[in-house]
Amino acid sequence: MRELMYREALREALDEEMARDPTVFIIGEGIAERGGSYKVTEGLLAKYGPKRVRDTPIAEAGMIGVGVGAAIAGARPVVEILYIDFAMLGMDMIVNQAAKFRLMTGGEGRVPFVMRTQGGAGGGVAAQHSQSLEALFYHIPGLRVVMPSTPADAKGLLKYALRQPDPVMFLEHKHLYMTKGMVPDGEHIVEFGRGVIRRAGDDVTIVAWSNMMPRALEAAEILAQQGISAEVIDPRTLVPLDQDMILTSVAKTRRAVIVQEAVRRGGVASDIASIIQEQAFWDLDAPVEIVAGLNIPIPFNLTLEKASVPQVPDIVAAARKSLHLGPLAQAAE
Amino acid sequence: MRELMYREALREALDEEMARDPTVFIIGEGIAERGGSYKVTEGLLAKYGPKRVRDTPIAEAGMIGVGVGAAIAGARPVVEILYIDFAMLGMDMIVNQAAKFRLMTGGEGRVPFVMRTQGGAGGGVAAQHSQSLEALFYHIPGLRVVMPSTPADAKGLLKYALRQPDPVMFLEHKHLYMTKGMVPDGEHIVEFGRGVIRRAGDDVTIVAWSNMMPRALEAAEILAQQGISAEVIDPRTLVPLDQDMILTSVAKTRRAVIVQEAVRRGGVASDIASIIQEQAFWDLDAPVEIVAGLNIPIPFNLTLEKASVPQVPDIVAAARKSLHLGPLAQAAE
Amino acid sequence: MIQETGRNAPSREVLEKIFRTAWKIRVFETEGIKLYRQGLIRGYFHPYLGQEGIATGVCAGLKEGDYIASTHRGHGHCIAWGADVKKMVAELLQKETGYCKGYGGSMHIADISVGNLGANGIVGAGIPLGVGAALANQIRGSDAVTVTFTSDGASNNGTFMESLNLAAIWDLNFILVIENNQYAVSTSIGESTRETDLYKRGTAIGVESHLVDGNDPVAVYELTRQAAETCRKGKGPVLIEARTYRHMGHHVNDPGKYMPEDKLAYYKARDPVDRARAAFRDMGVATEAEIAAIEAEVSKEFEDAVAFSMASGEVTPAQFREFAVGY
Amino acid sequence: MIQETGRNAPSREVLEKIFRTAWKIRVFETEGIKLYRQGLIRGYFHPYLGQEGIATGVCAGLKEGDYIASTHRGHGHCIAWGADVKKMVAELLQKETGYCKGYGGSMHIADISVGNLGANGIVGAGIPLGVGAALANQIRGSDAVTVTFTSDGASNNGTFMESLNLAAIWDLNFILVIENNQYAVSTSIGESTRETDLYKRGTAIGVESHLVDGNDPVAVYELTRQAAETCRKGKGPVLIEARTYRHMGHHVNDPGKYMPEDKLAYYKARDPVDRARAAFRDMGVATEAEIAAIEAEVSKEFEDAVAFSMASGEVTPAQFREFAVGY
Ligand SMILES: Cc1ncc(C[n+]2csc(CCOP(=O)(O)OP(=O)(O)O)c2C)c(N)n1
Ligand SMILES: Cc1ncc(C[n+]2csc(CCOP(=O)(O)OP(=O)(O)O)c2C)c(N)n1
Ligand SMILES: [Mg+2]
Ligand SMILES: [Mg+2]
Repeated sequence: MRELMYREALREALDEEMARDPTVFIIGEGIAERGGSYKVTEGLLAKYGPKRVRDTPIAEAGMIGVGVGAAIAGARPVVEILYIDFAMLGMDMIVNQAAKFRLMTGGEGRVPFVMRTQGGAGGGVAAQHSQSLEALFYHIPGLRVVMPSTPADAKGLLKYALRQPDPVMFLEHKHLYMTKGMVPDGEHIVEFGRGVIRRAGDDVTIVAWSNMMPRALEAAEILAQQGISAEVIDPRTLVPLDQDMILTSVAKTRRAVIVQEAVRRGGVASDIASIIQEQAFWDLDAPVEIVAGLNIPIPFNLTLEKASVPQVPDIVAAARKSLHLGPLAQAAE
Repeated sequence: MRELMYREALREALDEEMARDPTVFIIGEGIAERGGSYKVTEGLLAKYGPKRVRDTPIAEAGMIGVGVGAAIAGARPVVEILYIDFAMLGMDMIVNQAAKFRLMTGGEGRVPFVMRTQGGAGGGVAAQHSQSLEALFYHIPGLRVVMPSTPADAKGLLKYALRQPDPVMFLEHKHLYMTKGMVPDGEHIVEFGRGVIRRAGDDVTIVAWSNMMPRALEAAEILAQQGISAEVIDPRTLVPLDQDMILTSVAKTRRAVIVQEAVRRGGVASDIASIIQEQAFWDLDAPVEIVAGLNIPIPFNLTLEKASVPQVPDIVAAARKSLHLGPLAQAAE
Repeated sequence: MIQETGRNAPSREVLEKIFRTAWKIRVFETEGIKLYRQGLIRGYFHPYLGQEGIATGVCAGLKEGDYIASTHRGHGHCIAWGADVKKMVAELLQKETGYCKGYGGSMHIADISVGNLGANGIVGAGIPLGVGAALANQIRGSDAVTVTFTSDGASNNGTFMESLNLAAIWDLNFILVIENNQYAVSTSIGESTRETDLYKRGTAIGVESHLVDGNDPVAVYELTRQAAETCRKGKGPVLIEARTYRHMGHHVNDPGKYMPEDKLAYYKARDPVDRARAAFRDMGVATEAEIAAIEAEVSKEFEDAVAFSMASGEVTPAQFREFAVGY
Repeated sequence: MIQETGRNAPSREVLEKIFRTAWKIRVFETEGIKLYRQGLIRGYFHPYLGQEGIATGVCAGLKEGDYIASTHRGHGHCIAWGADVKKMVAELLQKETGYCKGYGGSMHIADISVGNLGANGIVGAGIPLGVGAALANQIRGSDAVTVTFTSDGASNNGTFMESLNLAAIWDLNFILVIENNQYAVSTSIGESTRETDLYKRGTAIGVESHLVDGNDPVAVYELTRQAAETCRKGKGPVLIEARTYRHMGHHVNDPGKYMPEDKLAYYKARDPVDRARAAFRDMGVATEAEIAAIEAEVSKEFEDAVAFSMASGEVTPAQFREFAVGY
């Protein structure tokens, strides 16, 4: 085990997979010489050369489409889109081509395509550079949606993604690149569809992913100080989703809080809530609580930016609410 | 009151609004001389001339963007996109421009933009011409999402849309254009955010929209023959959503079934279910049932196409399930 | 400048192939339309009638191991690329023996095993996909060439320039063939752009670009052969605009009233199938009997394909639901 | 062919305006960067330093009632279009007195009331938006001209050709100005396309297209004036490629190491602000005292703007939550 930054873990995954499979290649804006805006691809140009690590013009639709075409033709593209917001320019290629090719060819054609991008609010980059758009991909059958919250998962899931036959939306978070965590030595692979219990507990189940995971853990710590034992689940991949892990936990705790940075309306949290209430209705002692972003684009002003996405006290409050407890008088906040 | 086809009702709305407001104009593929693929715009070129009714090249991103720009500059564009699937080409303009402009300008800028398009499966037009993608727009704050199921609503809602300050995704269904219904004479406007109870009942609430509404009503009829009284609600607009009407009904029936043609995973039905369980948890005697499309793109084969979207018996079965009843031995099906 | 036929005549073998292919497309579309009108084929059916010279000439100019990507009007490309007519008809008839087991239909026939990336329901989408295949081949050190067939309508869509530019900066083995049939449904090319010489767009971004008579399959063949050579020398991509005209409306149910009769007559007088036949006869020194034999063979092949398809079953909803698990 | 300055010198009034504007942008960016380095400005800040000649010349060539749409590097366009520096600084400082009440920031400053459609965080997005404004004006019978400022980077994005083509087929009063500063972040234009004469793309679709020295504000002004006239005669759109170079990296925190020193020196020697000053002095016969007075005024205006902004409040979370209701 070594301590790595999230971005270093991603780089290791790319490096190892490029070494293993000569058809893995990377395209994106400023990813070659400059090493990427978040330095994930630093050093790969020198190691694998300009054929396999190449810069593109500003052409998101084109580069996503080219990635999909290369994947159909049997290569293993990693397309890096600087901000998830810009993936909107390539939605046709994602929704109508990548996601549908397998069905349209009766199962013969596969699209082993990986799109890496990052989302989330932070630093005043404003409405067009701050979105959490996983729900858009989540709704399109045929896509895999991956949202690692730790360096170890970032590495293990990316390596798994590069061995998958289907298109993967690999969604990172701008706040996580510099966070650190232990990463196992040697070949480290994390399969899709298997969540992880980040903290065990009995009173309430908290489901969170990506940058909401550190906040959920902080909230759990505060709740513990208040005598509430929260079980914190990180699904790691949203498609496929580890429903079993969530339902098993809810059967025990009888309460669930889903936390997402994305806006409340029509987010993935709603879908998870709909599954829990459908599958575990008789287990529940309280409505599934959703902690989510406000239904509005992210403002530039930093105070308002913060007000638009879930913070630790919001998670604590929701957990308490699901336990039919009011806010604790000023307590841990 | 006169009986009109859905497409005639839409045409009347456009005609009346173009007569009323000289800044209303329409652009789209084949909408001028040819009158549109579904004949909605027939006759408007002759009446309003080529400045206000114009054909475009195949340039969805461009025409949506141009519509958004014209709206920002104070005109009232109606952009017709032939299939909702093709709107994916213009997602940047919808998500990053139209939906965000108001917030980004601190409320000063408005985008009175209407995009008309149609979705849904039918007739073997296959995976890239059959999607129900309302959930993608539903999740983006700033957009209004309208899904009329009757000619009267098609007219009234489109007229309202053309007086709104915000971008409207006006989503029609390919199966509805030739359906008929009574439309009030004279100025007929339907406000956003107000659902309608299409059939009153006491035992179970069925929420459905667009092309699922006729099926929900058929299901309600069958349920009635089985002694089950279903209340059928058509929200008509998904954003804004008439939560009050749904919650009031559920408080009465204590059961809800949400029906959508879109795929199950991450659809609008999940969000409505999440709202019901959150707001009316203690009212519910059973989990909210969701009847939705399979999580897979729509196949070409007509039998499989049919198998991939909800049919009347599926709705009946879900309603019975919510009443803790098994399927009726062959009964009404 | 329009490329002319016949400086050095192609081999008899090529001429025979060109004729057989053009005729096969003609039969497929003519008979297919009958099946459509009988209600046996559903969904969209965009006939390739009148454009046969392009698919035929282009594919004859490529090699095994090369790739193609196609359009919504894709039957001709598949046939010219050597597709099994049985599996094509079966697909149109929604059968499990079809190329896509009936999941795809006319607009989605593909066959990755032979480098056919597939038809496409989204106008213009085949361009980046084709560039992607070319990129994959460059990366794995293959000298395979990828052709994307595209359309005048697609040339006004953003993906056109965006993707061609990527192919250019990366010197890919990519040939973009615009089938300029001068209409996008009922909208004429002159309404869609001021500059109807579409190949000039390639020139503007430094891509070698040509205009060819799309109704002259031999000229198309020659030009494609040269373009493929250019690519394999590392000097790609190449843009080819092939001027042509449909013989009927946009799809089976479009009467095509907007197509002026004299213009239609002009192009029908330059029928690409007739020209393929004439080239085989004149340059290839083929007898009428040989020609008739090929025509009969092709007709028989289609009849067999229909019989085969009719006898085939469909994927069942239960199988479909199983396929959907984990999707 | 590069347009040359000075056939008929502009009026003194115009020359003064050009100089004042260019200088105002220079001060705004120079001082803004200081505020950024002090941590007072957050998010992205893409300085317009070195490119002042373009916004200055273009806006001087337009009329009241015309429209502009801008880019992520938008401060210069706003200022040249007459924006209130107070409200600009307040916006960058996240204040409720800013153009967007602090909701937008550097990349989203807009002022619809004067036809400024706004900066944009999505490269290339301003092009269809500008075409849309031009369309709105055509429909309401206005002869207003809309200018979209765009960038070399955007020219490789699909929206560029797609939108310009729409403007062309509809003969819109639309001027597309490519600020070709030869880089998209660290990627040079030569890596992004084979044909670095970007104006040729307009020619390829039948649009009147020009190349101009973007560091020569008077030449830019002349050309824009003519282009606007062309538009108002119903002969639009017009494409203008203005060649220029940044004086520093892509954004405040980019050291811009990839920019070769000799090339930077070449462009700095042709500094657009110096040239605006020289033109005012030489062609406009302005004294050093007049020039100094303008410079002092502008500096004062900026200082006042900072003081005003510092004294302003911010929108509160409660107000924000209220704004979000019904969103
Ligand atoms: C992106 C997109 N927009 C619109 C359509 C609907 N559509 C199908 S074919 C067609 C016309 C295509 O014309 P062209 O590209 O010239 O090809 P042709 O039909 O002439 O072969 C249109 C508009 C589509 N399939 N995809
Ligand atoms: C569609 C899109 N892709 C990528 C980016 C990230 N980005 C911001 S500015 C920039 C470079 C822009 O270069 P250019 O278009 O030439 O404008 P310049 O910065 O030189 O003014 C990039 C890649 C973006 N904002 N939008
Ligand atoms: Mg065409
Ligand atoms: Mg640039």
